[in-house]
Amino acid sequence: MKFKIMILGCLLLALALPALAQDSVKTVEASAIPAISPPAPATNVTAMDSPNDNGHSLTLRWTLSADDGAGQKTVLGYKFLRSFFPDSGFVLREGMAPSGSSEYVDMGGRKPDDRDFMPNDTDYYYIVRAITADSNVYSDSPVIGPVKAVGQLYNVGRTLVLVFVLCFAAITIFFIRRARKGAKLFVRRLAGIEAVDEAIGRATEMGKPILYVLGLGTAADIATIASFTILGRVAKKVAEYQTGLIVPCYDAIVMTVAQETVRTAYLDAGRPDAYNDDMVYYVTSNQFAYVAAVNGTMLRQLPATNIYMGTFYAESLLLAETGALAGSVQISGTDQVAQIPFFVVACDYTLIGEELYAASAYLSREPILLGSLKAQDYGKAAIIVISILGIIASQFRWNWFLELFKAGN
Amino acid sequence: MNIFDRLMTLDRRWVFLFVALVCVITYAIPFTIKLNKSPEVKAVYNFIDTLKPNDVIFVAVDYDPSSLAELHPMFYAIVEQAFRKHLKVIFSALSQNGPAMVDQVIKAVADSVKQDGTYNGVFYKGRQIEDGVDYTFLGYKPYPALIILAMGQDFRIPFPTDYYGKPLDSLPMMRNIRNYDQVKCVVELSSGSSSDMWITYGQSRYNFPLALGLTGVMSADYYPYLNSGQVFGIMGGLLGAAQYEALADNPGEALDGMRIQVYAHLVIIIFIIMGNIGFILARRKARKG
Amino acid sequence: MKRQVPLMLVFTLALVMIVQYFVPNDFSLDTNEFLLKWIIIIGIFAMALGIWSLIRVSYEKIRRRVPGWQYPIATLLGLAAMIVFGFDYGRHFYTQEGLENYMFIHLFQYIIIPIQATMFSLLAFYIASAAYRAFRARSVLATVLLLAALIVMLRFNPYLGTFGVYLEKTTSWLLNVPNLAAKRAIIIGLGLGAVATALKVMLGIERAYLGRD
Amino acid sequence: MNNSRIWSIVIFAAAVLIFGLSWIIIGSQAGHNLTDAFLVTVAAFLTLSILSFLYKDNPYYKFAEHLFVGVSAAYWMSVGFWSTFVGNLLPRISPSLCTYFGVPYKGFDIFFFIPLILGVFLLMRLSSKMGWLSRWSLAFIVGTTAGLNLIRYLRSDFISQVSNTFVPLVTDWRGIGPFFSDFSLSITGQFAMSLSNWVIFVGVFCGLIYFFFSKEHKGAFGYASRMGIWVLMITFGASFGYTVMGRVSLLVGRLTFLFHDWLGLVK
Repeated sequence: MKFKIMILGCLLLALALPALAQDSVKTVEASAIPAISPPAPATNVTAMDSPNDNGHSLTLRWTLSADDGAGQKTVLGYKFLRSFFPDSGFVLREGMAPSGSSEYVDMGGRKPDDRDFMPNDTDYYYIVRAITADSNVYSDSPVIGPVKAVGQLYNVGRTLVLVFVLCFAAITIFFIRRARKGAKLFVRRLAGIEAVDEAIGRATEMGKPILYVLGLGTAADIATIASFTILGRVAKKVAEYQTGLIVPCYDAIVMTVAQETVRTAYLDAGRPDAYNDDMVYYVTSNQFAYVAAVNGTMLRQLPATNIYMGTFYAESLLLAETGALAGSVQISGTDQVAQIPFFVVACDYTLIGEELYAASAYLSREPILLGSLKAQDYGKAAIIVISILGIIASQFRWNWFLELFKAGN
Repeated sequence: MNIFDRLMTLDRRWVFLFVALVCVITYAIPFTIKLNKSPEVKAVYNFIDTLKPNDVIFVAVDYDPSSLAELHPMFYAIVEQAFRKHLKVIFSALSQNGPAMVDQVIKAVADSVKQDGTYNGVFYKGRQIEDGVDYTFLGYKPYPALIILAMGQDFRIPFPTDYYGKPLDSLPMMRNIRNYDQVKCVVELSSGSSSDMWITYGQSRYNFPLALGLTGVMSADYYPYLNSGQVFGIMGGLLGAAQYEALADNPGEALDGMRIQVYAHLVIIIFIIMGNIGFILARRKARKG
Repeated sequence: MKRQVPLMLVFTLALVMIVQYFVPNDFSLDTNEFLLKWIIIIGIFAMALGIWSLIRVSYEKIRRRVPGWQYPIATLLGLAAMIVFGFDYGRHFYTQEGLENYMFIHLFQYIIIPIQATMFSLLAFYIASAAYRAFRARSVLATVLLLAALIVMLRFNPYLGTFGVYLEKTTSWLLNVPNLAAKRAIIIGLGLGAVATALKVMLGIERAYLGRD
Repeated sequence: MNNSRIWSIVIFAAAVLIFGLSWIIIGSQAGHNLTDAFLVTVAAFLTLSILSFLYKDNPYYKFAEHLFVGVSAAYWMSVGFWSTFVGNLLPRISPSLCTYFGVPYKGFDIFFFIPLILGVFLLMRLSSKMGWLSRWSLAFIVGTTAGLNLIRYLRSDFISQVSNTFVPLVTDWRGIGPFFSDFSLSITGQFAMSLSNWVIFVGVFCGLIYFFFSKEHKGAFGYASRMGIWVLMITFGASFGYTVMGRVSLLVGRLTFLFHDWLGLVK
């Protein structure tokens, strides 16, 4: 008997199910968006000037609405209304904070003709609005204010950088002074740079010129500045050996500086008459047009040595392979990490990364420049120590230490 | 000059010639190559393949035209597979430059589905794809995080009308569909931060199955999500796209591209090996002599 | 005057830029903005020097009838055409979209673009020849280089079966782990080198760029 | 007449024939006119001229190269002139020049005279007497950017890279992960994660040791430095191999231009 009732029940249920399903579908159709009751508002709203900036920005904080992620779970996020008066004139701001966030930075333009200009030292009042899926259902917090945006004189978030700058500058100056006093400094061998002297000698024997490529950097790039120094040393040797020098340039300012550098080098070598401005010439500021021209020069003038020092991009391999085809000895160095592999593969000698910066000091053997190398080494040692401390800190969760190194923007 | 020396000091123009020949031949002659399929791509394909007719999937197209080469093929292959299998698809485009591109792809796939076709040995009759019946294109709205959150409540909140201006309620296929709960899975094709948003604001809040199609450089960063189960499949870059095309038996631009890549790589590898054989044998000879 | 003023300029301006970084207020931002704008404007004058150098070198080649003297004529013609079209119709720069000139745009589209793209594509050949020439097991280090490259290049080879899948995983590990470590070491070193060089420039120790009388 | 001269004439004739035919054939097709057929033909000629460099340096390459240099130099000059000189400088110094060039005048600003003067100083290079003035301009540029770069490198390349090495070498043990089952080397499994963290730490450490200049690389120091160069070499090999794919794609782009856009052979 029981069994029969159960079967009957099941049958009934089976029959009813589609109908039930139909029903639920109908409800969806009838009211696409179910009615939402207004959520609880955000509470404990505070507004303050955003720290470490030029003003024109205020930071709002609040405690989540009771219906945000809990309760009815209807809150989608928060929007913000701003006014110059405590009781009227509130305007909805453009941005919003998604649900779950309890902080928002309201930022405006900096200059009077900027879009959404937000003057400093003016009173502002805010309302935080918890919004739901239905744009008509929301709830507002009480008005908060007045609050003023002001610019700061010092960015506390950048203290770490300041400490680094000061320490590093102090170490560098210390070693440079010590070097000036005549302390002996050891510098390890850099194969790429020792090859330069050899290569110039070889060029002289063969009666062929040396091609010096400064890369695509501008005079503003540190790698290009380092390259100028190396160019100076190379040019001086070239002048002494009476070999030819070709310096095609990608950037007009770089050309100007390079001319000055080479002219000085020839002067130092006591052969100012051998210099002429056409040794250092401008080609074009189009990456591949520049490469096309330099490649052509390599195959037509067959330089004994090609030196690539500075900032290089995709053209690194185009240049280095053509140079290899022309049978030139090739020495390279760049600060572009992505291009080092191509130079390593295609050139005879490559200065990897920091070695480029060490090269100028190494070539000159001037104690002052060598002093700064020593400072760089101390910098690396410091980094290694800090890294080990950081690893220990993260292993044992010393969060205060890790926070120190979360660099501000 | 013996053979070893010759292997070692081959004029590089031979290398150029072979690279050029192989690239031109593989470019001009359309043949398909067999690819290894990685499990994370297979997972996406199998998931969609085992869905039943009239199931709904959501395809979020959030890439810019700049990464079109890698992500377009995935988009084509998935949409075609879905339409062939009579699945219904909802599209959204949360990248500003996306909507026109999405519209164009939908139209192109719809055209191709009109013809009969056989995929993996199964014959599919050509059919007319209708807007509002087989697919819905929601279009673009700013603030992706908010849109993803809001769609979890109801698609109609951020998109009361679709891309073409028709109210969602007027579309037959949207009648039973309110939010992610009625969708079998979300496939997110991304070239930027939108994939993070789909994970944090979408998947972890509303718990739907999520698959990612990413550019080659991005894909490695998302494997942890695969392991934690937040994402059930990942297609990375041109290779991922080609694997998907191969799985779907629907060769397109990605497989074409990979065919050239595979053989170009092979030529280079063969030259490297030849050079090394020559080098090692020559050195051995020099030691003996 | 000739020497001291430039060195003082360098020191003062570098110091201003460093201090500027730590001061977030409007005055500091304006200073930064002005200085950077000025550099760009000075750059335009340098451009004139560059073009002058290009014209002079080309002209000299033609005048002295060096071998291949005919080709610089193409340079000068292209230069002249582009300058004329650019300057004549560039007036529309601020009224219409960009440098609206039929010839200017078409010279760009049908000369600059195809040559540029082709030069770039030569890399496909050069990467092959460089690999052939350089990837030899000459030494232990060269072998390491060679093996890493081979693993990565074989990563999607379909003829290796399941072994290919392992190669793919190894590749992604190589790119994510040792690659990250090496790049980090290089970047930290580069950063230190760059900071030291900038300091030397600021202090007037490195001044090859200023020349000498 | 020697052999090479005959050959060059034959090649030249063939080139004229091919590109002439191409112009006429493309131009006569539906949807094309003689102008755009000419332009596509020119682009194809230049493309092939550049590719011919792979065989050897030749007159066609030389022509394309020289033309490219001239056109591109003037292009940058024009764009720079209009966007910077006319766009940024003139609106601040001269109302009459603004009307002439059709840019809105933004009001006189004495600050914009400084770059103008420095720019003119730079041009003084061309005079041998006043050439030293150009150094003031150079000093201005180098000084400003040295300060800027000093900070930039410290901030972006440095502190973030250093703090990113702060990862625990022993991760919380939650099982071995899929390392042995499916050889998952991605940083997911617990074992692989710890291993990877170790490799990163050792790699960075040894890499930095390699870059020590003022200490001789001997003994333990030498071993670490050797290890560092190993890690560097693995990286260089892998990066090289990884780039091949992108470079081949570039070539495919050119093939598409030649076979599809120009010859119309491949769909």
